[in-house]
Amino acid sequence: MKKSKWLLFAALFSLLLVLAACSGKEDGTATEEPADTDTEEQAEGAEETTEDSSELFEVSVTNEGEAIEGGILQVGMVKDEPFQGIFNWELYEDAYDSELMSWTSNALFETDGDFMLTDEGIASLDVDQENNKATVKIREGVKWSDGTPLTIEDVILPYHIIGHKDYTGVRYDTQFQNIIGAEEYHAGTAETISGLKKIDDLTLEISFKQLSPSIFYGGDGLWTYAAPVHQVGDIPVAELIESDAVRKNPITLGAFKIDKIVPGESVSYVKNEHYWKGEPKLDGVVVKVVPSSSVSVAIASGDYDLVTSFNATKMEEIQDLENINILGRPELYYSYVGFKVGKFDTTQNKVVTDMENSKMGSQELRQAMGFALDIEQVSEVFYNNLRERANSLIPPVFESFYDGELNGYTYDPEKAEALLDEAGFVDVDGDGIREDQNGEKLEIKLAAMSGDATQEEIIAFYLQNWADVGLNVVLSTGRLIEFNAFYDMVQADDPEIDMFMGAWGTGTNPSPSGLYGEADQYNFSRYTSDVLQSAVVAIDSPESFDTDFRAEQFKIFQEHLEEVATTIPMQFRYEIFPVNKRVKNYNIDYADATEIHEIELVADKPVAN
Amino acid sequence: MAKKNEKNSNVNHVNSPPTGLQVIFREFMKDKLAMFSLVVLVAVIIGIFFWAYFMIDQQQLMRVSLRDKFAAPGDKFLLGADQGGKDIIGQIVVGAKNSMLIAISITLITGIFGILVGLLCGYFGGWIDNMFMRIIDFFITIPSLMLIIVFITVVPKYTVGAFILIMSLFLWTSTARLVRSKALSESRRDYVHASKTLGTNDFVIIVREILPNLSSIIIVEMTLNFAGNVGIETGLSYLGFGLPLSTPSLGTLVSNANNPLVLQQYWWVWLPASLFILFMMLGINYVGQALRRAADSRQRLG
Amino acid sequence: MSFMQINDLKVHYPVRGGFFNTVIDQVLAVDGISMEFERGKAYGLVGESGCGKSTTGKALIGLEKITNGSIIYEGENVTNKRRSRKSSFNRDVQMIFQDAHSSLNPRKRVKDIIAEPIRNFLSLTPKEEERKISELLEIVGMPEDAKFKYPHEFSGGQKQRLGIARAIATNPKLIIADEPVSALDLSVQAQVLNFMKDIQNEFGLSYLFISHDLGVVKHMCDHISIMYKGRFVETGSKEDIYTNPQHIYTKRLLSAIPEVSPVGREERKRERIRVEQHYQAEHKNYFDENERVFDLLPVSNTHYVAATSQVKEVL
Amino acid sequence: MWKTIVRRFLIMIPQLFVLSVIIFVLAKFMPGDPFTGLITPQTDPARIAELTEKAGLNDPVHMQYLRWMGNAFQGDFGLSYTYKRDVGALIGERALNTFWLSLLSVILLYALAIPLGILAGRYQNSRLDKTIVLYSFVTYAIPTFVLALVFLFLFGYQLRWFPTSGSVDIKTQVGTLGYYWDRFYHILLPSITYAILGTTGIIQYLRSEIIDAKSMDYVRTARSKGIPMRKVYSKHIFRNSLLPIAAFLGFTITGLLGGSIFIETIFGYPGMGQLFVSSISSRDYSVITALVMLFGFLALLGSLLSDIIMSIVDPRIRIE
Repeated sequence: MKKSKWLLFAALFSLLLVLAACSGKEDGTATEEPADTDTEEQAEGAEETTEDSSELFEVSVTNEGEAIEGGILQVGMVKDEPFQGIFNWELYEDAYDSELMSWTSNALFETDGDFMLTDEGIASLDVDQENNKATVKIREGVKWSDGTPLTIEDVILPYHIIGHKDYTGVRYDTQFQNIIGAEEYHAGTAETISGLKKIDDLTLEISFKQLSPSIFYGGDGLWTYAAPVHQVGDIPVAELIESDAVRKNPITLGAFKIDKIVPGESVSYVKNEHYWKGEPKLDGVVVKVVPSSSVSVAIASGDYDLVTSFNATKMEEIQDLENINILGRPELYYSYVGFKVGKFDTTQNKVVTDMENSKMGSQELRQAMGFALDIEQVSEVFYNNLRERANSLIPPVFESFYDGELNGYTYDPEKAEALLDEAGFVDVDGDGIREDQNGEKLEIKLAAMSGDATQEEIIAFYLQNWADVGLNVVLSTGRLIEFNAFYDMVQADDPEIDMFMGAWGTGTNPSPSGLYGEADQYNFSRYTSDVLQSAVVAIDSPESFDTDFRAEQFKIFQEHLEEVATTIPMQFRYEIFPVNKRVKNYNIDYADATEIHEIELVADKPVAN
Repeated sequence: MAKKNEKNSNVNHVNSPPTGLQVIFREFMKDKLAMFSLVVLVAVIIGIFFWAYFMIDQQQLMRVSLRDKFAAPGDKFLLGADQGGKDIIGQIVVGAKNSMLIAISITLITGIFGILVGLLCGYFGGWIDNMFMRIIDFFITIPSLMLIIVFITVVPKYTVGAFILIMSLFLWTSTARLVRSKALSESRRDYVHASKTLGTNDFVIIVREILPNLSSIIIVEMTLNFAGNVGIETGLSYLGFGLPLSTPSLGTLVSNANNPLVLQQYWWVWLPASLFILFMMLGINYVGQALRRAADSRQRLG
Repeated sequence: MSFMQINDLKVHYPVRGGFFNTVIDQVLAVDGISMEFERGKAYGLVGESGCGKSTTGKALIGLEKITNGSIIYEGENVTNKRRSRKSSFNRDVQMIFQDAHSSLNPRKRVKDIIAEPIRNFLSLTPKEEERKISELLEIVGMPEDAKFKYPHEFSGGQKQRLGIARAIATNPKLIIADEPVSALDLSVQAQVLNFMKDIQNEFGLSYLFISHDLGVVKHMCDHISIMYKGRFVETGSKEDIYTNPQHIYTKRLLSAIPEVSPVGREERKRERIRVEQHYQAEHKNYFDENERVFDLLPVSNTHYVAATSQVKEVL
Repeated sequence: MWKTIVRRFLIMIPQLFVLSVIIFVLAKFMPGDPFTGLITPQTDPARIAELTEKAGLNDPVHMQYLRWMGNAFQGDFGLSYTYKRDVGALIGERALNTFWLSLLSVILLYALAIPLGILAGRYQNSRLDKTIVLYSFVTYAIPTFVLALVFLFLFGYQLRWFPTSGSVDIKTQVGTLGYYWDRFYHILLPSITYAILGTTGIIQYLRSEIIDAKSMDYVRTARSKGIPMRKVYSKHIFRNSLLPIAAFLGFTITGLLGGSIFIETIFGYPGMGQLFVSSISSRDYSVITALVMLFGFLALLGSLLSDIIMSIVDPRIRIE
């Protein structure tokens, strides 16, 4: 009688074992390898690479082989939910839609390595700083994907969409209001935006209230995309977001155009024969959403030529694959730990710093907490050095403004302890935990965002780091806080929070305004000072059209915050792109990214591992 | 005379209540597998609690040691380590202890409340019954998993206690329904009528007369609830709504399987915990099945 | 002088239905009956199943809610007050159930079962209680060691004895016996009945004997009421009913008593047919257009029958 | 019968009403709102405040509730904050996906559970019975997501027998046979997973039904008349035991809806369960509330359906 039972168990067991065995040849040895495997080695698998010794990763790859005629590029987009599918630059909200649109693109400008607008694209920009005017001029002969010529009306239309009173997106903001007449138009008192002046069929002149260097990054209210008047011009703004022109068949300017959409799951593109730079070499592209849990296996199986939004913590799962090259580039991102040293006064709409009465008011305490963090080990073990200890609040990608000479808070527990001792945080009652300067118990409440299992381990590790130097840090609310709740609490200066761990994606304009100014709600640590405020203001002032001046101000900003340590940078990160060996040429360098119409394939199917 | 009485009462004791412990005992003696399950279960539970309380320093156990990330089973870690370099076997023991304590708490809370409501409704009927039945109907039809998830995101301070309360809020209804229907049929029996006519007050009737007659069905229900409650935390952990990080639990260990690398290569992180749950549930179910047979004469083996 | 009167007792159940589950009708389980009880007498309540006789018993003892009418016990109105423990009514009226088996909690020892009323109504020390239980067991003829047994270890007759022991524990005045022997074998029936008669004499008990068995009732009761559809069709002394039945329903009932002896079988069959014909013919004089039984009219000072006044004239 | 059904529907109204209040208030208590997710250094806090105000999220909760109810009565569940689409249309699309998945799951589930339950009951205490009971216990004990993951990796990725995410391949043409086949192909693995895991209740129930039935008088009578056992099973026991299984349909539907949260998340299938999980994290109130209401309604419908089927197949049972 028992026999059958054991048979069933045996079957179950063998199923699990088969599964485990399927996984890989190096089963069991994987963990014994030194954890600091030199990740550069993987990239050398590529036959020919462009060398850049300062980077961990290659930014481009060229695979040998005869390019095939046409072909369909298979792209996997890592995402655990369906995409939203708002294919309109004025209305979209998340990065995934923007990524899907990047294949079709309506961008007027191209950018250089510093993310400044160039004149290489469809349009060119001419800024008249004296008169606060900018002139946008488009090339002649550029056509929409349906063959209709691009006109300056198509450039003007987006302003009237964003400025419209029925517009529900986030882009009608203070920057947009910098355009003269935008507010009147939004209020409904004007038919059009008076600051927009059509010079001729190819030229637009825009008048601003004030200009700053941001305009060269597409800021100050300048809009860098076109919208097809002949398709969306007649659709009321309120109905635009649900219209087919946005959801199903947008007319575009890019190398490819949308052919079919399975809502939320995949988009297939075909080449745009009217593309102004010439007909693309591929026949088309298919982008599919891949769940994060299965993406590594899908890559190994050769399901995709290119994978985007690949999480660096999964690096280990793909680093030994032989059917791909892994490209990487620094991201426009930094994570940080912030200390609450004040409150936001909503009546006066400004930050009120109060070092005296804040638990985290001691500069030594803050600095010591920075030195106590072994971020280096976390970067190495969990991120395979795809993240690195950040020394500054400006990512190094912004070469002109990044201050590479800053030391940052490298791991140094002795120094941390010394600082604490010096500042009077000593263990009075002998329980191994330091009391504050007055000998009172010190419990520091840290708010941290929830994430995957790795995130939990990391936070636990950091708490441990602090405990090792005698600081009692506990989690606010007793657990990691879910994203929405986190920002809700941090922004509301919740008393449960003494310090918090956040991250910012900087966008292409590294200006600290909005995050560190005295009127900024997102200045979460609530720290401001004369030095800081003047630097923040100066960075976006007209004087800063002088890049040296601007860089100087950035330096002041970075150094000041390093010293007061109200916001300590934690990590910069790399984004990585697994690229199948079928792709002939691919480059992700910000300055010199592959023109997508030139991508070629060397085989009929992606290479499987 | 006195001696004789004593002897008699002893003799009688052996063949006393027909649906009591002895039937259960007899049932277990007949079903070797259930007996085996019961012995193993009891041994494992005692062992786990003993081990967890006397041999493991939880703070030490949960200390992250990055260099030991995914250490394979071997000398240092008998069953390997997870991605924080924490010993798996220790986590299974403490996790099992936590999961069981949670399951027991939920089972007891829902059991007591459900029995109370069920008895009151079944015995008194009328508007009490009507009111609770509407509430129970309501709970049965609502998508409870969804509401549990919403609840968990709402609670400001998420602790084990909060978790137990939220779960209990949604899980008492089935016990209440079962007890109600049984209490209803019991309270229509003449011995209850007799008690009423003999002037016994209602609450005494409920506790002394009806409750003992529902004991076997309640034992079965609680056993199966316990099995169900062990599993419930696992699923929530997977969805990311499980217990706080500092509390090791079987669910957290199992939900590591979500990571394909762990699923395939670092089987020791999730498989032992999964098998532990599997065997524990099997044991409980076999025990529960024997109990159920004991309670239902038609299916009895002996 | 009667110690207890029942006046125009009614027990109605609402029938729910319709769209909003409202009360659309009433089931008239007991529809206006009156009785009086005297010390030491046995009263019989006879009728077919579903006629409301059990409901009457339950209403008297407080297991059914009385819709209308009153119960006066020792001059005190105790209607629907059964469960308030103050009145002596609780103690003085007890019940014996039809199904002895189900009336004994299977989870309790005999000792505890019998002790229940003692603990509720009499404040005795444990020692006294012990003695009382032994006494009661002796009265009902059960061995001393039964105390420690569970109900399932006894036969049906023994269980009913235990039920009786429990009912008499508080020295009640009235015991309502709802078909006390119908679940028992014939031989045991006689035993139990005789035993009940014995203790009636011994303790001066009154019985309300509810049964569908006319023979049993005849054996036990001094005064008999015949019930039909929740109402009395006829009530009177044993002699009144058995020797001088007036109501056509009573007559039909009596003619239906089975007789074991084959002698006169044909005769009895003819008699039954005659009664049946009479029943059909006289129907309208005994039931109104709604099939409701008429109010009782006196035939003699002990004997009442439910009929139209015309019939009474004839009588 | 019709009257009862209509009445049941009327009873649903207060139930749904209470549910709507609960879920609405709870949703509002969740920290953060749909615009929290838009925060980047580039977004303007003033604009976010303006949008929040415009969306009426600063109004008192009861005002918001009344407005929402008012619109809901007109069939307008608002706009999804995340997808910027009419919630009705959005859920409709996903509900259809979930419907097909559920339908196939139920079919497979019953196809698997009924024979197993019957066999176990018929050969009670045999080796076969014990194996089936063990199977039902094991599947009960395995967490849904573990088996789903194992299947996904084994059959989806290692053996490549099944597609691993999505509802249909974009290459197929809508309306062609290939398209429908592809949709079927996409739900096959998730359905099988669900069917394997969901059988416990039905097997156990059917098994004890049949064991009970074997001792019933009508079966004894049939056997004593000399009808062969096989016929007794097919003509008597089977039919009488199978009918109450209908009662499980309601529970199965409720169970499926709960299970869809796991299955759809793992298999990357865009259905309602997955929509719910993602709406929770993006605080998409209008979707959360509408989904909970819909699930509640479906569960009520499921139990009503069970009752109706029960009363049709078994005239003794009248729905009250």
